[in-house]
Amino acid sequence: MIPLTHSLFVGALLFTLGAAVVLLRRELLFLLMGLEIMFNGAALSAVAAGQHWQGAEGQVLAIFLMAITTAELVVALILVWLAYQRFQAICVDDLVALRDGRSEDSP
Amino acid sequence: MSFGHWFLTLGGMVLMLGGLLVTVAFMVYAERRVLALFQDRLGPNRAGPLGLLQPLADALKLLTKESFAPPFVDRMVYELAPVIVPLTVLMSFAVVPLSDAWWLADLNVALLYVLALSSLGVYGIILGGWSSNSKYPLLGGLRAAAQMISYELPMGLALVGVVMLAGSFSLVDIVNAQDVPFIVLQPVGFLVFMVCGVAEVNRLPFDLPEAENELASGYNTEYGGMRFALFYLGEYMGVLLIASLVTVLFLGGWRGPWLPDVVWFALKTFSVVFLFYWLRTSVPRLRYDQLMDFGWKIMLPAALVNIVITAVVGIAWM
Amino acid sequence: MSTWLWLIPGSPFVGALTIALLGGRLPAARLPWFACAAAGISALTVAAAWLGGAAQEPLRQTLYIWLAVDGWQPSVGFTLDRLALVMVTVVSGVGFLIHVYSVAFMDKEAEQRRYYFYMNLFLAGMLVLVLADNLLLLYFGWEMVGLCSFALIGFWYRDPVKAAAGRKAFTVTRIGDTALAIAIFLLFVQFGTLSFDVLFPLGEGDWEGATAVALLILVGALGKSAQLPLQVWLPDAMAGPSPVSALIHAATMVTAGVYLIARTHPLFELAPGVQWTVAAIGVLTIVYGASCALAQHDIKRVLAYSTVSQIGYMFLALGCGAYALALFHLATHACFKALLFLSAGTLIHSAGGEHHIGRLGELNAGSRTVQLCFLVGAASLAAVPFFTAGFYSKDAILTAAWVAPVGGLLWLFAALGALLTGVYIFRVYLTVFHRSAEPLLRPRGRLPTPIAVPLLLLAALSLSVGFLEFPEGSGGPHTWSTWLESELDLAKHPEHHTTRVLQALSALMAVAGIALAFPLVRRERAGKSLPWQSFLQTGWRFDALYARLFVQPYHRTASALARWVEQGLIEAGLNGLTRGFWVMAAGLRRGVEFGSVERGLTFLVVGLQRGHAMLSATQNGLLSRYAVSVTTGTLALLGFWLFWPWGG
Amino acid sequence: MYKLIFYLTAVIAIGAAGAILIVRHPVHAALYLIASLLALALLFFLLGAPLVAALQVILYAGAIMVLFLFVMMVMDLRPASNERLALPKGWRVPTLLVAALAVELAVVVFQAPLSGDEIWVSVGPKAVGQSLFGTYLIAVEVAAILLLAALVAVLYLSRRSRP
Repeated sequence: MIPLTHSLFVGALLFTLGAAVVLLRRELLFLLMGLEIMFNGAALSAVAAGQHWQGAEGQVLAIFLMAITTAELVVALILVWLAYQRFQAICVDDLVALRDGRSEDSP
Repeated sequence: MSFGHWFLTLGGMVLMLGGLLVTVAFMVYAERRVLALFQDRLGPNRAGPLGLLQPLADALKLLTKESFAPPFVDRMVYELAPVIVPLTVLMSFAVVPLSDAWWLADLNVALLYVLALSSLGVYGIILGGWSSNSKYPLLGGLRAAAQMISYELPMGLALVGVVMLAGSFSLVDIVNAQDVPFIVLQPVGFLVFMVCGVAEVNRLPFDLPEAENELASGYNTEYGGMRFALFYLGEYMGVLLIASLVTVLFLGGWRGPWLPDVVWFALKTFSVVFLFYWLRTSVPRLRYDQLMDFGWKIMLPAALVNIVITAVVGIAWM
Repeated sequence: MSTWLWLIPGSPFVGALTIALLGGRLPAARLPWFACAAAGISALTVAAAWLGGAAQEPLRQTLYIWLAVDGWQPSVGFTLDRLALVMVTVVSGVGFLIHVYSVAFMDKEAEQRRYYFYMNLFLAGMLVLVLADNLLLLYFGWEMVGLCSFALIGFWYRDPVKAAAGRKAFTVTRIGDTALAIAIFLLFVQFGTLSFDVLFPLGEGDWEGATAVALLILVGALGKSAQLPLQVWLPDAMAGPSPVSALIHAATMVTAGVYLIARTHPLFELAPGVQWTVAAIGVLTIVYGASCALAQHDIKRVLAYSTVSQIGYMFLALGCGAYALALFHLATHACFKALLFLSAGTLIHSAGGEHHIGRLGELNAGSRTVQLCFLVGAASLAAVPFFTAGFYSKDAILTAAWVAPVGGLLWLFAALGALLTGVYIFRVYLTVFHRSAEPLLRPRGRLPTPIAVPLLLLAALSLSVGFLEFPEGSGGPHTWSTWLESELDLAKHPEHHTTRVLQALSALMAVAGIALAFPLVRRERAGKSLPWQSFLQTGWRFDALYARLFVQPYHRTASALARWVEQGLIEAGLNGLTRGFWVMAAGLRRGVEFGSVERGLTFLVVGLQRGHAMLSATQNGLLSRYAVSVTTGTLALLGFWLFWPWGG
Repeated sequence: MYKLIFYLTAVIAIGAAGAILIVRHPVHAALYLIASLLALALLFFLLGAPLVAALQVILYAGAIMVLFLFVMMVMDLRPASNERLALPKGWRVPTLLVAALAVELAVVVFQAPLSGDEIWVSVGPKAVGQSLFGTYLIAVEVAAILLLAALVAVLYLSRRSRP
């Protein structure tokens, strides 16, 4: 019915959009959402490919992706919350403790 | 798919929608009368014979009220939120089999579909509370979010026992598998599901998101007119949905002797609805921390233990 | 009977879980008895297994398949053959007695719940280890035992020294555990299974990997059993409560290595070199442990070094192919060492926590019963001929060692160890119990029953177990080794008259050792110390050696990296380079006005500065920038794969 | 009809994901994300994977996004008056990168010799379950450990009193 290529393309497009969100937005919550979109693009590709070969493997992979995202997200969310509580930071630009201390003035 | 099939499906949807709206209207009436009975008073009895036209009057009143949105709300979300609750519940009814032959869809993941939609329903409440941009609704929305997450889990787990016994997610298959109603084989599952169901539709004693006397009606404080009516409609349809799910999953659905299938289904469903009324009159509201403790420390372990016992007994049986 | 096999490790395991989860609900006074009951059920099940025919026919039970992946099906299954039966009997029996002893010993202690939780879990882990029918489950028990020993040695973790002792035990045994894990991986890669039943017939073929695997298993066993060179944790492990010391040293953890080698002995027989190494390490450890024990002042450290040395005998037996004798010594050692530890613990307890043998002698706090028990234990340890269990087990090992390659040397070392054993243990006995001066403390009252019963029972066992196996050529019955013959090959013994001579010699050694203890004690009372006192007391300075070999270089490398590479090379080097160029450029500008040179140099300097800025920008702490770098890398890889080679 | 629904849903999924890039308020972004996720669930269903579709709704939309909203509500983020969404400093390189990524992925997808229409086969929950608890059992166990680790981490991070 639908060529596999089209499903894969939708997945790729979602992945790209997610990457764009991650790269272009600076709010922590937006970054997490961008990651979500990327994961989902990957999941769509997996499911589509799985259906192409008419096996359960694609769905299994998608389910594992969900488990991994869930684990990653709960930890990330609590970290966002802690960052907000401690540093009043909602943007990644406010969290620069890793910055090389001796080059504050560099462009 | 043929045109006839489409037509039938569409007709079924319209019938279901109309039927549900009428049923819900009379559920409200019935609740008021039953509550009155419990409290030794009369309840609405003026509009029409025995007050039977009361639902109509209520509906007219709500529809003709001014649709006023406060200026400080987040407009897009504020408009969207009330639609979500009745929408998700309505969609769930698509897979509920009323009788051997009457259902709109028989999915092989029907039970998951119902759970999925019930977990979406909470958005209406959360977003309604948030978009009102006002203190009490926000608190109501927060409570709803936490409550839903806490009670959805045991609710889903309580159903695992049923699925194990029936060997299918399809509601039709589940009813067909109930030579003995599952309430006998899964008493713990039934209890957990029932309690979580009450919590899912925010009915007493779990109505914290809209607790009148602490939060001034909670998430729907800033709503009025038709939008409020939608929330209201959603809540009562939710009660009906949970009742019919309990019927399908634990009480044997349409199955029963002598009477026609649909009558059995209705009888069972409305007995469960009556249970909801009864709960409302007799149980006081929980405190918030009690609610959370109850969900995580009693319901969840009970559901898990139920699964283990079902599995072990099931293996031993086979 | 097979269906109840799971109860042996299961009962203490359930006990531990119950104590951990519901222990708060139990009344505090009941908790110890509950733990005892859990250990007791396990011991009773073992007794039932004896009666139920486990001594004739191995019992098996597979609880469930852990995972089933492509033909690999590691099960949670137990096998109770004769080898396991010996171990299980020792472990559950002695473990149960120690639990009972703990009831009275620990009754004043806070946090008993934690204590009994770990005790029960320890017992469960050891029983799983012994009963496991495959290497994976064995490793599971192995790690469980390691974890619990860490927690129990550091039981009084508020004292930094004791907590450090726990950490040390954990770290050192970890070396062995890692080696064992690698051995298990190798076996799995080679044979695709870890089940003993399948593995060991396969292992009897010709397999060149056997040496490596056997060596790795040996390292694993060395770690757990505290043999040279991984013995350093054991003396420090005395930081734990005395019943823990008894449990770790007598019945359980340290014997795990012996059991492991006995269980995997077909592998060692494929690698004779490694097997001889086992024996060599055994004899070295015997002499090492005995000589160190000679110089200790802390009564529990004497016993700890003595354990090191006694396990050396078991390794010697394993290395000579006398597996049954190793197990025999393991059983007798469990009895008399537990007895010694428990009586030492009682002594320390009634002296108010005093460990120093000299002061213990001055206080003279031990009652008659304790003295008697300690004497029985000491005699058995020193292998006093004819009466004691230690004599029968140790002498058999000595004669068996004679026939091994370079057996004479092995025998010589082992016999020297036997001599020293008598000296050190009777030095302690004489110092502690035989003071002529007026005692400071009068023994008070009777011992509490939970202490007295295990002590007397263990004393009786220490005297009687030996009669299961009479010396070679003595005409007495060889119940033990003939019974184990079906699973473990018989030991070879030298011909008749050599055996006789050897037996006489070793008996003489034991008596001579005891005799030597008298002048030694007299000398010490006169205030003279041994030659090399401090060398021996610090365990041949192994701790200092390891600190110098491993710990200090590690610290030094780390700090050197931080100072030289991070600060010196990267920071100072680059900064200095830039600054140098600046200075040079400025100097040139002032001094020599070569237009092109100056321009060139300025260009270089500015370039360097820009480069520095760009490099710094990669470390600006901005998450988005890092994400950009990651994406760039991904893109480059993807592009490489797509477009390279061109048109491909 | 089937094709129409599929492509319409795909457009919604992509459009909603794109909207996240430009909206200002996190809650609105979350709503768009939910829309995208739901559309994706429908796509899964249309591709013949009903179990993943249901799980997508239950897990992502029903649990994770509720958690998201919960965090946002607790943080009580309000849009800072009517400012235009300013492009962050240094937007050129990332934009370029994203464009390159899109091109490369498109090349990957369309280069693959996978043309031709699919036969529609629904792989039901039973098959997926048997695959999960048969062939991929180890992975399931590992995932369980991962989730446990996440649970422990979150409990640790959210302790009230920290020393």
